Amino acid sequence: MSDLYHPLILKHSREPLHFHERKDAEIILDAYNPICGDDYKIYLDLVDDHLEALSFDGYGCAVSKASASLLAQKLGGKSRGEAHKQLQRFLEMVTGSGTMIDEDLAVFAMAKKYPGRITCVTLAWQALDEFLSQHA
Amino acid sequence: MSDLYHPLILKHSREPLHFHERKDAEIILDAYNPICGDDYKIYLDLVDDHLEALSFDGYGCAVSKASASLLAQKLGGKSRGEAHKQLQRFLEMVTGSGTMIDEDLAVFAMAKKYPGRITCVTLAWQALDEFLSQHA
Amino acid sequence: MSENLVWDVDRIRADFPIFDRTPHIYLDNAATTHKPASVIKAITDFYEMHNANVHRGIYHLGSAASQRYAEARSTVADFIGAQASEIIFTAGCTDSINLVAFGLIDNKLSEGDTIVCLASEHHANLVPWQEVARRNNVQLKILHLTDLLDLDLTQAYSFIDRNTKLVAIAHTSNVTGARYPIEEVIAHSHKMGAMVLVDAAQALLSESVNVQDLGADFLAFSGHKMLGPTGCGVLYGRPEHLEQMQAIRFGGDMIRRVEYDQSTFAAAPRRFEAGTPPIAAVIGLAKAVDYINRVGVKAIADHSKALTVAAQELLTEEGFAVLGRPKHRGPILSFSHSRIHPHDLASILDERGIAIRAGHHCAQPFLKHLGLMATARVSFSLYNTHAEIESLGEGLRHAKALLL
Amino acid sequence: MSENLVWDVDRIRADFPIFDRTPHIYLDNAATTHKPASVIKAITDFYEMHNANVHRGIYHLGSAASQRYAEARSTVADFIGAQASEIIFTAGCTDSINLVAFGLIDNKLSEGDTIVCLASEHHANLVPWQEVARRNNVQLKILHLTDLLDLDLTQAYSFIDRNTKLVAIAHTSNVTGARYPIEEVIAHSHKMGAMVLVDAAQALLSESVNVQDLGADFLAFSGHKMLGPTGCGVLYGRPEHLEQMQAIRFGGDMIRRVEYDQSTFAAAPRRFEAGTPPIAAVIGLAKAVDYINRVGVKAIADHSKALTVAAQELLTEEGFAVLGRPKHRGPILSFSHSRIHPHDLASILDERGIAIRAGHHCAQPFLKHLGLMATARVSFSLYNTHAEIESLGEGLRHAKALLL
Ligand SMILES: Cc1ncc(COP(=O)(O)O)c(C=O)c1O
Ligand SMILES: Cc1ncc(COP(=O)(O)O)c(C=O)c1O
Repeated sequence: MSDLYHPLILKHSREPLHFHERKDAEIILDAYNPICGDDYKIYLDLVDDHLEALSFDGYGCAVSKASASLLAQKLGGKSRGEAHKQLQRFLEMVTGSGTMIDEDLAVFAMAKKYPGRITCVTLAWQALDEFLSQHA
Repeated sequence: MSDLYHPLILKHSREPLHFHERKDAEIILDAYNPICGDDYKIYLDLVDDHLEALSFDGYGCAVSKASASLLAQKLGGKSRGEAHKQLQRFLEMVTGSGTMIDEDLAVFAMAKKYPGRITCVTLAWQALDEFLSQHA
Repeated sequence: MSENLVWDVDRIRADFPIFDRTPHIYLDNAATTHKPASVIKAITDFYEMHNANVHRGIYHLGSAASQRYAEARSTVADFIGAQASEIIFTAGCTDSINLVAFGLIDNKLSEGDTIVCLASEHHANLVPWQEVARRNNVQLKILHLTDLLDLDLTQAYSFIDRNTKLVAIAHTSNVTGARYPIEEVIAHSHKMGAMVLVDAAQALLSESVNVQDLGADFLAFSGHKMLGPTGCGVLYGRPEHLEQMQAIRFGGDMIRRVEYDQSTFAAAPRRFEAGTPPIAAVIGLAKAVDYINRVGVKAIADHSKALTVAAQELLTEEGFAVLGRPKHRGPILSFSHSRIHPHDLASILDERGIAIRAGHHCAQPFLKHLGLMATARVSFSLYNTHAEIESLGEGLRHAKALLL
Repeated sequence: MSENLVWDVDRIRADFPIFDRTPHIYLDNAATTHKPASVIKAITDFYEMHNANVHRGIYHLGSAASQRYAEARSTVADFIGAQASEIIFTAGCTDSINLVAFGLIDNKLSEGDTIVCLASEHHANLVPWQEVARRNNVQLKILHLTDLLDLDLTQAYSFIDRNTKLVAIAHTSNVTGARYPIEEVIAHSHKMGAMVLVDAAQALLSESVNVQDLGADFLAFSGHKMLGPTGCGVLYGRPEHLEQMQAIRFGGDMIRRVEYDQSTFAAAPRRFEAGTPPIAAVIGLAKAVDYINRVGVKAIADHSKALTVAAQELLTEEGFAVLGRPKHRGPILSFSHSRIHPHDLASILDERGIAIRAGHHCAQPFLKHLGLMATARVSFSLYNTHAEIESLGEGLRHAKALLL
């Protein structure tokens, strides 16, 4: 068995959640990795300071797709502050030494062993982080 | 004793022959080495196809000065063809495998052991060679 | 070619220390090749015995370094049938192409001129021309490929016309491995009065290249893709072009006479080598050329070709689509699968110690034009084996089992 | 500083294999330094164990190479008190200066602007500015030195004015060894709205340099002059300048998105590193920095300084004229003799195994201005000894006996 390709990741990559285009979304974010070509759009509305109708579509590897799928699942409906806190904790776990309470997200901790794939794990999260940081 | 600083070379560098400026010379050649800054002018007239009133002045090391002095001494008054033949033989000896009949000039054969100084030995000769080749 | 008879791959592999020290299956030779012990030793020897700057030292170490550097130029020149004075050492293939773009073509363009690039060019042979075209307000025309991803000469002949100033074309595509009919393109371009720059980054281990036979105006390549060190590349240029080409980097060693208000510059190739060059890398590159000559370009090419053919069969059998069917191919194959992302494939193979490339191979617009964002790529060199291709097959089957 | 007590030069020398393999007295450290075993080993290890291209590989070797390359950037950044994102790896100091000249200043000049260069600048920090000035039809002003060949601040303050766009100045002159008062020049230049590029090629082993303390806008240097390999250099730039600076080399790795008709480029420092970088050299440079940090810049500087003082005494005693009497001096001395040509001196010393430099030191107009065509130059580093200076003395006496 592969460390990187945990069953949960494989499941989310085969059947991603909230995987659909939404051209009339209030906010559309680019999650693009020029090095590898992975290219997603993230769609959301800000309603009462909450991330509503969070979805994504685009093209990428199993890892980036599963990671975006889990982002949509876990952060959709959250308040801006709460979402930002969660995603920063996620980024810390993947790139640094943090840990994660959410069991599903903790699956991505092994990405640290695959430095070439960290950008796949963080792609969607970083795009949302950038947006939330700029519009805090 | 030094191999490069043969007594003849030292003599010619201390008291170079035909070492004087001649602004009204028919032909004035630049013998300049941009790498080290050695910078001579060679003066001559072409009279009946002979190299007349060959002299030089300028600034350079003992080796380049001695070599220019010997050039002036040995080639002055020679016919163009004869001068060209002699100087090409000299250049061959210094840079390749030729030998020299002229005992004085043969002293420069040891320059081969000092690749960093070959340009000093050939500076004046190459300038004259270039001129004679272009005006053959 | 049978590995056991003429080609003793084990002996070859023994020349490459990395296989001993870090065992792995390396199928990314188009990105960079591994280095034989003789090349590594040349670098070590330089620093341990011969270290000095070039061009300037009267003392023994200094003039010996200059001599080694000059000899390296001759070695590289001989290798491609050029004169030493036609060889410029650069920082790499990218640097070589940029030198032509900004040292020559940028000064030569006028209204109505065009530059022609092949659709599959590496960014290094596309983006500089975009920039030159933009600055001069001329058109950069992209010559698209056939459905087989080969170059259609008839189309090229009508595309390259009297307005074309320069044709920028790869000898061998780093994406598909296509070996393009550059001889014909060069002949036609010259008839039209256009210069041709050949990007030979992927060429020199897959066939013996002779600039005289090719007739190319410029040939650019990198040392690190031909068993040499990183940090140096080569630009060959025809002397009449080099004479006209202007320096784009200014400093020591490229000058003739410097005064405070103006300077004059040295002749080629020196004019284009400002500052201390990558001395050790250049000396290492010459050693790489010696090594290649000793083994023989043809033997290397034949071996790599046999592996490429075997890999192509394997990939097709396993349900992967190999990109393009060009008439001639170097030892490079790109491939894809409708339901497996190349990055995932590369990661899964990596867990089995197999290094392949996945991505856009610095040819974003080409892949996009083909409707792809990335492909997987394998590329072979002299030290690869048929056993490694079998391992690749196992890896592919494992990936399919995992991901499908 | 006493060699026997704090500074064990024999132990230092043992770190430099060249003294074992090719015994000689090396007094041309300003041209290039020798390399410690750890630097050579880092290069060997890279090729023997870690070889791969950077930025692109998903497989283990590839991402490890990228990581090493990134770590090297941090190591070098730390060394000069900068952030990693402010460090651009180039082909060398010359390349670094040219990048600022043509990537930034060339686009910023308008009528009436001036560029100021010190009279003693190396061609690498003079000729690019000449070229930029010529292209933009602005004036390149030369700030001449005092009779002691030092910089006169009062003069500099009136010379650098509100029209000055850029001041190009060496930290330490490679000709005289003068350590110029760049802090004051920078402070004044900033008041006038001018940027300052500091050529630190000769700086990093003679004092600890911190870009924050200095306040320099740009700092350029070469790896090979600070115990590192040939083939790589560094440009530090303040982030706000790097943001405005445009690429001058185009190709892979420096792009963000490439389409056939246009491209967008990556952020600094990546935007300025097109193509495969000199990976092994960069990794070697980081090892050189580690070595320097371990020995200590101050200890190296103190030792070199003591040798410089001793050499200056010796030269004066032997009747040679040492060029300049600047207030502060790095470990470099140029000298001349009315009746001994520097080349002859260098050759005669070479026959005794002593390597010194003779020539114009890539500062032709400066020497010419001083009425000289060439000087002899000695420059010291951590591995030189007082015994070597005694040998130099014997060599000088021998030369005088032969030539006078
Ligand atoms: C003061 C100074 N600036 C610039 C340079 C150029 O460095 P490089 O030749 O490594 O590009 C040198 C070295 O010769 C130097 O001494
Ligand atoms: C076809 C082609 N051209 C140009 C390049 C650029 O070479 P380098 O990165 O060594 O400058 C490459 C290598 O990536 C290539 O494959």
